[in-house]
Amino acid sequence: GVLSSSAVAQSADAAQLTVFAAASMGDVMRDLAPLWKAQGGDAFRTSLAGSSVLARQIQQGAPADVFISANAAWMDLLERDGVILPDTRSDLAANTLVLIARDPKAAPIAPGQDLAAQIDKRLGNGRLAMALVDAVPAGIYGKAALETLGAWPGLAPRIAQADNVRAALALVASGEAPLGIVYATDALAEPRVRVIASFPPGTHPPIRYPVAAVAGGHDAAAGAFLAFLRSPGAAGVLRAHGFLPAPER
Amino acid sequence: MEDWLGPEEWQAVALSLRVAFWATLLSLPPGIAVAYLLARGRFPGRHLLNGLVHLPLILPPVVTGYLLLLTFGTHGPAGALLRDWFGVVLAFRWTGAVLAAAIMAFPLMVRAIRLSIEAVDPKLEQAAGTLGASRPVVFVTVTLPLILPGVLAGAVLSFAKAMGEFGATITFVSNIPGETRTLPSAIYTFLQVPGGEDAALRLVAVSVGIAMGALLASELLAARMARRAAGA
Amino acid sequence: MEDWLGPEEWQAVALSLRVAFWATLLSLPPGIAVAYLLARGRFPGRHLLNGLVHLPLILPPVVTGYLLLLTFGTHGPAGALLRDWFGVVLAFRWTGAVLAAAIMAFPLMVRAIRLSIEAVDPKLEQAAGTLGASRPVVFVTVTLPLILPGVLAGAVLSFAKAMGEFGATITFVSNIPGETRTLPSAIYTFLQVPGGEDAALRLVAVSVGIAMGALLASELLAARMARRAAGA
Amino acid sequence: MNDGVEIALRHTHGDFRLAVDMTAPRGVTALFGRSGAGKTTVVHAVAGLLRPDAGRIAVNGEVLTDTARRVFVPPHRRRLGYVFQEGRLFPHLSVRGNLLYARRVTGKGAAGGEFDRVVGMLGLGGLLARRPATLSGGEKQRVAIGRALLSAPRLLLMDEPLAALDDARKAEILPYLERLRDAADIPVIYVSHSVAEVARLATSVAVLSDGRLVRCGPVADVLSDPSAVRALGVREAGAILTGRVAEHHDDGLTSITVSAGQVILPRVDAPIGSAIRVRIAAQDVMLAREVPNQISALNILPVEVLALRGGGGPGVVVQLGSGTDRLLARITRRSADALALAPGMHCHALIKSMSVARWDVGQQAR
Amino acid sequence: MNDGVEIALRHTHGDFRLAVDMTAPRGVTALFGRSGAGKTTVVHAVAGLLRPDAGRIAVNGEVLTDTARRVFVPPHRRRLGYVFQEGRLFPHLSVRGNLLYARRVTGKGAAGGEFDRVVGMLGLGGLLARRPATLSGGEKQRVAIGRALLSAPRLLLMDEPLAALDDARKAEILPYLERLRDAADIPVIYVSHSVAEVARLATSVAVLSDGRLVRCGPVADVLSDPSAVRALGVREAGAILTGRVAEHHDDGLTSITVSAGQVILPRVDAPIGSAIRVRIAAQDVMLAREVPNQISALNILPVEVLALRGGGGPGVVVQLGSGTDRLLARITRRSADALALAPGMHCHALIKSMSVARWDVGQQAR
Ligand SMILES: Nc1ncnc2c1ncn2[C@@H]1O[C@H](COP(=O)(O)OP(=O)(O)OP(=O)(O)O)[C@@H](O)[C@H]1O
Ligand SMILES: Nc1ncnc2c1ncn2[C@@H]1O[C@H](COP(=O)(O)OP(=O)(O)OP(=O)(O)O)[C@@H](O)[C@H]1O
Ligand code: MOO
Ligand SMILES: [Mg+2]
Ligand SMILES: [Mg+2]
Repeated sequence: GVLSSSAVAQSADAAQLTVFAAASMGDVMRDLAPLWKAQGGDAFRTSLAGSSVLARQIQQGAPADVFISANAAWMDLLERDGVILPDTRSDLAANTLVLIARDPKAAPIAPGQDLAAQIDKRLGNGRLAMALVDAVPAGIYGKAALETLGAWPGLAPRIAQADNVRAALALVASGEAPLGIVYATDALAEPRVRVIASFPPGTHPPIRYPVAAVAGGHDAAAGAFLAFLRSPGAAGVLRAHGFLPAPER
Repeated sequence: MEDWLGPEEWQAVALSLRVAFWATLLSLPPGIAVAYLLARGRFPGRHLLNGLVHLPLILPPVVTGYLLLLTFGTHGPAGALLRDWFGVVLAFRWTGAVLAAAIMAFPLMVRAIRLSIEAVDPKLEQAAGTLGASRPVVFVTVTLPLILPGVLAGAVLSFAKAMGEFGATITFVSNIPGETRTLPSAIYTFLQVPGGEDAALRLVAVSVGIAMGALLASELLAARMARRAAGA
Repeated sequence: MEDWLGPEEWQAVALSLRVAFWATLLSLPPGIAVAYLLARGRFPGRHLLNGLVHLPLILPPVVTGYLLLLTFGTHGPAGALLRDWFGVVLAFRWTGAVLAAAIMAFPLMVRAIRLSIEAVDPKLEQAAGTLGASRPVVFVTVTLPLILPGVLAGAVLSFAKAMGEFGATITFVSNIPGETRTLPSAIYTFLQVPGGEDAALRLVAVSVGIAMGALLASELLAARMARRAAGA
Repeated sequence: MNDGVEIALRHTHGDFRLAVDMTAPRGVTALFGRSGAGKTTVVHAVAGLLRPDAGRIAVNGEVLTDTARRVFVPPHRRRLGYVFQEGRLFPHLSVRGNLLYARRVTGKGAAGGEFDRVVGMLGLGGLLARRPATLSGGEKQRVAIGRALLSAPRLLLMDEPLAALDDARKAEILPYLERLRDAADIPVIYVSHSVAEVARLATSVAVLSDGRLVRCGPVADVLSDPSAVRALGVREAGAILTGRVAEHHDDGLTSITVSAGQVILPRVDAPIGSAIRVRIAAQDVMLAREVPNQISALNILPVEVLALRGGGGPGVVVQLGSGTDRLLARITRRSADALALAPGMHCHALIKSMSVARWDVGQQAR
Repeated sequence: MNDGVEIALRHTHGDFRLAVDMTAPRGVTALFGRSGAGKTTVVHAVAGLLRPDAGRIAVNGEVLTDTARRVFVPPHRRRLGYVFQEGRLFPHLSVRGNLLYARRVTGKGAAGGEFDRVVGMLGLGGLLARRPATLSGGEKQRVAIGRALLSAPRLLLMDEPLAALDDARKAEILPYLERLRDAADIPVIYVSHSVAEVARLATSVAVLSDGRLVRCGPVADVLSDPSAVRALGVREAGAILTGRVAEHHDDGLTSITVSAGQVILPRVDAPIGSAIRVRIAAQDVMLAREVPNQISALNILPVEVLALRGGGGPGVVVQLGSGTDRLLARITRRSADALALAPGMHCHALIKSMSVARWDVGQQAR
């Protein structure tokens, strides 16, 4: 049974659309599927992994038609290498960076308060959970924000870097770290943590999810899918998961 | 049960079983051969071969996956060769997941079998020689039956590792449902999105259940072999 | 050389060595004990113990890391106990990396040692018994010396795995330069950013070099033990 | 009886059934029997390497195994020396390490002088640094003997210890075992296929056949019983004379006073007056009605025919009374007829002194 | 010479040096020597399990090893049957699987009838389904013998094959080996500690001591040579009489015509007229100047004293001419003096018929 049941998946259906999407887009992609189908689209399949992994695979000839990245740098690289179709590139959504605490009764930090000082104070001896500050986008944005706030030199040695945002979230949720810096979308779904501050947009480069069609893929289908992603229905799904509409470039 | 896991999840279970099965089966013959060479061979490149076999253990899985992607990917030299000559495509196919799992599990399998070969008394092999058996025949009729417990141990380690392998697989063949989304990839997918822990936990349970079943079966089989050898 | 790798990278190398060393060393005694129990024990929970030992192999490393976090973290039951009773803190410390590496490598070590124990002729242990040696003494004076090759094999597998372990480590103790940033974590970091391949490759080379050295040393040591046993 | 080893066993191995009740008294008990008779199984049970289905084993009154009372002393607390049928040397230890193993693990064991003595007797001096893998078959067996002897046991189990050794080496080892038996006064259970080998040592003999005990008793009784001839094998039948050393002659011979007179043997290394035992194989005894002259046999004893027992073959076994001792003679039926042998008849037994093998002479066990 | 096994070896194992040049002709060559003398090393070299430092080994003219010409035929192409000193049964195969191994791997090997015959002789019928782990020591040895016999070898190497067996079993196996030797006409190299065991079989004897060959030659010559007594051990000295079966008597005895007259033995299972060999141990021969009357010894042969050889001890070995044969007698110096034995003297040898052990009687090798 095991062997025959999966004969379905024998090989990539020539006409089937394949979307390579950053892992954090997993939920969104799942909720988009019925919507796309309702519009008359054929079933598509999504490969979810870290943006860097997907980007490298696309570089190496992966059968992707559409790439949704959580990281502009990788999309830039693909664009430079000519692996994606630059004309089809746009930003799908935006996100914000928030400070979360484990303590459910933790007082929110009012927009006027000195964020850096508050973090320093509330952290105490604990660690600040972030994604890898040199490698993973959430960490890179977070580091930029802390630098802007002038808190970086003091906090750098007290940061626990996880390999992705979800792991950073888990560090706070499990009580391992009292505070963490994650995306608003992640904080939204974790009941054990509380958002106590948002980083002002100006403290870090804008958080964008670029999307583009991959060269050599099913151009027509990819184009239709990209259009669908910009449709109000898709925007609604994104919003429901906490993403913000991307400002026009 | 059908309700407990969604169809995509069942697909991942089936795929993982398939991948682990083939990875184990296909790596057995080379695993035995390499183990024999390392245990008994006295050729110059021995230490190099030994190092090579251990590489997947030493490297972070992502690196192994990346190297596989560069070698066996669509543009990789070995990948192109396999495709043009044998019509075998590994990149982004479940066959590639088999390769990744097999490579990651290979050092474990080889070590287990090698230890068993080293424990075989060469005097028995000598005795078989005096009875007219050439070296290959000695291997098949004496050495192999005697190392069966080690081969079984190697196979089970390999299977378990193949069921759990994630880093190299997702890096090499990505995470495509029905094609390369194995159980660990599915678990990862759930863990990456808010609120996916429950679903992940269910898959972990399935994965553990399967592997434990295989483990138990192997233990019982080994016990039976031991009993038979003791003459009961 | 100093120029070839930056100070942070040297730090990662030193840390990885330290972690792999301690992970291997500390898991040897429990590894031998568990292997002995599994090979020779006939107690009811045997299959359960066996399954437990194999869990880190079966589970995706991230899951293992997550479970470690829940158990040995500051708020985990075992973590609190260790801190309050022994003053040992694992969370975010290199000691935690040692634990993660040890746990991930444990099934490999146990299997290797167990296979060796199963190859020891119980008749020799019986003979030692008739000469007045109690079971623990028999173990230390007969079984242990006879399984040294297997223990060595287990240690080397364990060391190699500890050098390569990434998923469980970063999930459990995250990536703190100088404290928990092991070689694989550093490599992973480089691989995440476009153009980081060269730096990653340098670290991979260091990692492979170290592990190959350990491997070669273990092979030579094993060959010497074999020669001594053969009486040369 | 509290002395010696009491053995009562019931055990089943597949088709093989063992049912033995016997006592091995102080001294050496020889365990005989054909291949597969159950000898090793009995010894294993005594050593505690086998838990019998049912049974009781006690050494000098101390219960080691009693299935009814659920007593089972583990092997390492039984304090016994076991020479295994198949060597079982520790491959990772040198010959020295093997020999000193018991001392190392128990802190007890033989003292240094004893070590040198055993090493010398067994000819292991040049091998001490070697590993078992490099030893010849006989060398391995000698190390195994030494290892058991040096464990200062209170019970010695020897399973065909000398099978792989040449006669000259046997002749060196047997007197040592004899001294050990007399000095240390420990029970020894000695499995062998050769009566000649153990007749000198043994105080008792037990004969196993198909897992059952067919004969058991003092060595002189069993060996001089013509009905035991079949159980022991024709070549092995013989009897034991007990006597005392009377005189050592200049030409290398020794006179022994036995109950019926004197016998002369090649030099016996025992002081004058010491009690010794001489085994005389049934096949080495000739009978004559008159004392022959001018013959090379030095030993001629007056005997009385007690019984004749024939088998299917051409031979008969004649049981003879010689003073208070018994002798066996195995001759052809034709000769018996020619001599008209009959119970009650008096005649002469001719024993070639040289046919009394050196190691058939032993100091009598107390 | 192209027949038989030519062996020339130089080899060093640590301190041990082997230097042997000998030929084992067709028939059985007995290899004697004390423990550690190098017997197994020689046999290993013949089997191809040892590559000697230097040497040449040829069987019936076919070179198997020649270090000078870099010839080394691997063991599996040497077509030999090897009974190892330590069994080496395949633990994963049943007794039947072990016995049939050679047939399975070579497609050749003994036919079905032979299988039944070997199984019957070795008493393995009830054990065929068992694994070696459950066999007794002697049972293992019997399986090892059967395995080698059933491999249809052109050369048989037997390293103390009967050491673990009782006399009754030996008496069953030896006639089989004898038939094999005569029917298959293959060279056999037979390592043993017991001259009695192989005197019946052996055509030649080679005696090793410390890695060197000290005696080598036809069995009758070596065994009747008083100077070999020391090399073989005192108890083992003896000579071989050759003769023909003359008559089978009703009382179970058989008359044998030898060059000096007749001897009477327990029934010999050979047709009248067949040539046989009788081993007479030196210790079983008495000398008398007159023919005694009324004595149970049936065999009295006229002999001439050829030589007397004394050692340090109280015994002397007397070499006797008996027709065209030679006999050895081992008696005390005291008796020799009493009888005033001297070369050239004529006297009578008394041989107890029963002391000629059954298995010392063998059909003469061609
Ligand atoms: N690897 C080795 N190193 C040193 N000495 C060795 C080695 N192998 C064998 N020997 C020695 O070579 C000698 C001959 O050994 P071999 O096995 O031929 O003796 P053997 O005549 O068969 O004796 P036995 O009757 O005891 O079996 C022995 O003294 C043995 O100790
Ligand atoms: N596990 C088993 N299953 C079946 N039979 C067994 C088992 N173990 C032993 N036996 C049988 O028990 C019998 C007694 O064995 P044991 O080893 O005591 O014989 P032994 O008298 O020592 O013989 P030997 O002189 O040949 O060593 C043998 O016939 C053997 O085949
Ligand atoms: O080698 Mo891993 O870290 O178990 O995928
Ligand atoms: Mg036995
Ligand atoms: Mg030998």
